[in-house]
Amino acid sequence: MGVLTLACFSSLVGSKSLDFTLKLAKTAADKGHTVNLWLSSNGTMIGKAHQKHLKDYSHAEKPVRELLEKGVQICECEACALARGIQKPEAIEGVQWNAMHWYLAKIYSSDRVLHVGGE
Amino acid sequence: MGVLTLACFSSLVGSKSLDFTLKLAKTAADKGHTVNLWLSSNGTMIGKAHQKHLKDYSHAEKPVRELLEKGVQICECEACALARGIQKPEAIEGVQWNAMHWYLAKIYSSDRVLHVGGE
Amino acid sequence: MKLGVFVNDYKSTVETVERLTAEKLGLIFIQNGVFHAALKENGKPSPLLDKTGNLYALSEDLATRGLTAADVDSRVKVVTYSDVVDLIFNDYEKLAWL
Amino acid sequence: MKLGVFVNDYKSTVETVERLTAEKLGLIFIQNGVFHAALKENGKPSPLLDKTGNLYALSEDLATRGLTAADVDSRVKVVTYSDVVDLIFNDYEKLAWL
Amino acid sequence: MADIKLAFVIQRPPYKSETSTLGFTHAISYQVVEMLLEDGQNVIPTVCLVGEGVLNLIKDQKAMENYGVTSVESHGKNSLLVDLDMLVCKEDMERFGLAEDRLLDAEDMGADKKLQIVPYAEIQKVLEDSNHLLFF
Amino acid sequence: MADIKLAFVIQRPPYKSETSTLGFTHAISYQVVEMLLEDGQNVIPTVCLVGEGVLNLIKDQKAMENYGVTSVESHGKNSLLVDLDMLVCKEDMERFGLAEDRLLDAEDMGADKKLQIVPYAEIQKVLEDSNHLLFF
Repeated sequence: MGVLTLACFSSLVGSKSLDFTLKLAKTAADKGHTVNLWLSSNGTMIGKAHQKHLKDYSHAEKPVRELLEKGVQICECEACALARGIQKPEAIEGVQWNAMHWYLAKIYSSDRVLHVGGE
Repeated sequence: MGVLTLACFSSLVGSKSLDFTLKLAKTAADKGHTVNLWLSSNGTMIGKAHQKHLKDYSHAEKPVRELLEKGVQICECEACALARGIQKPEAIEGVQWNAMHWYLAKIYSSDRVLHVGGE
Repeated sequence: MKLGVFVNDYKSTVETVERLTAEKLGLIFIQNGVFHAALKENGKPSPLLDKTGNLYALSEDLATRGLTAADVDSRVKVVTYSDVVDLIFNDYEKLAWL
Repeated sequence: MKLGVFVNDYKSTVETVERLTAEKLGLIFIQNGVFHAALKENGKPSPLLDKTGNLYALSEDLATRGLTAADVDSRVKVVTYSDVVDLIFNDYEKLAWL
Repeated sequence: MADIKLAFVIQRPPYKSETSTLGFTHAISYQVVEMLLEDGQNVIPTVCLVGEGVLNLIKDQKAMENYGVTSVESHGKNSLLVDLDMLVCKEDMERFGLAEDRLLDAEDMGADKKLQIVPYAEIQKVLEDSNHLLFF
Repeated sequence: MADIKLAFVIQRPPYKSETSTLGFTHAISYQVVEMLLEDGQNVIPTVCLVGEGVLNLIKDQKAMENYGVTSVESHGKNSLLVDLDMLVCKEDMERFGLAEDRLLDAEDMGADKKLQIVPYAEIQKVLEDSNHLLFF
């Protein structure tokens, strides 16, 4: 079993990169691997609670809560979130807020890193 | 003097398309033209109040309030906003919420339309 | 038709623009589209500059990228936001953002 | 190095991929990257398929776009999310997302 | 002038961003725009698919099954169902090697309209006949 | 292994998305990562600029004046100031007709480091020597 650190810089809605990242994280965790997930740029939109689930749009709140239950560590870039008007009390409980060095520190002890860039 | 309807589907942060659209709207309004602005997709992030102004990121709250004062009508796509977890009470006062037909109706009585697409 | 096209990107826009025709066509280079006006890739100016005689580049977007009027191909007119509003209302009836 | 490249787009990725070399190179086509595995533009398969013998396409992303295994070039192996996790840990040491 | 013609030009591939979906949904909204207009005022959209945009029309998309979101195909079918004219660029179909039977139709939903596969020159004509252009 | 080497490959143009800025800021954060690591554990990033990514380095960017945001140039200069190795692809400079004197330096800020303009083959070597790759 290994350690996989994922990052995602793509927005939740529209782009499927974040959906891909969440599915890959779930599959790896289900197989017994340790998974970390760093969210930056428009990816920080994922951490906001109370996203209305409309059929036309991807919806991350449920998968994010599932990943947290599986022990996946999820952290979002504080500055990126604040710049988008997302405040800490609005975040999904269990999603960490920190700066970029969190990501580099997770990479340090990872076997594999998949950095999913932005739009 | 004419009527210009603008739409912007690009996100506020990172992409400069929304900055461009706001500057163009301001310049046209200052010249005496009537301006309408429709926001959809990631562009709906613009309507959220309390965006922290960090130097690394574009900031729309001030220019949006200026445009509203100049009489520019601004409306955002309700579904796009809700899917991103933005609720109506969080919106900047004066920004309208409606569905896509608002945009088509504004186009109907416009001399010029500039549709700024998404990422 | 009189068509003003806003070219906002460098690489991905060439194909669609190449196809468009209009009695009067204007290309307004903004954002990374201004690289079309200023860069000579492998020594050659962008093929878009041969498409029409009505070429404009937004000065603020040139400056934002560290480019100056001296970098701009002589066929391209450097314009301000105010000029762009006038182009929209006076010179073109239809607009496209590519 | 053993490098697994996630190709997630159709048009914009070719240039960077063409340049990369590795002792063992794998191309994993996901999202709109799966069009590389399934479309023959002007009758020709994507040039990326000549780059290496290790070619994979994610079945869910093919199906999402209305493509089936029958559309996929015979050199490309159709894989699941679970297969992708195994490729990451067993076959490649470094990963790139392009 | 009572009728305003709009060209909705969809030129991006599906699922890369939500742009192509929004192209369809914005066009479809012409159906309810009369609420905001005077009697006799009409908005008439034509949807044109060019370049990678034609890839939105491949049928049997499993987006709901795999990602829990409405497929772009559904939005395309809904567009036919509300009687929108949808023009598909013939040259781009050929370039991507897509036969007509790979593309969606909305017969099963009772739509009368069908996709119209036409040379690019006809799409150019739509652009010229339209009052405004919206590139998605 | 005490040192982990990371290649930050910036390949997108400036201001299209925030991607290139975030490439620099993520690399710069190596400076404070020791807070979260044990003694003797180090993260060593190298920033590589390839393709349209080299356009991020053109000097005299007026982003703050025109749009009120920190320029990508500033982030590039900060990267030199914190002693990051920054490799710029020579072939891409030539392709875009950019002479070396058009690119930023951080001498005015007292940086010892300079941009290193190198053939692509040297960037390929960095990719091979790194433990992980991050493409921005």
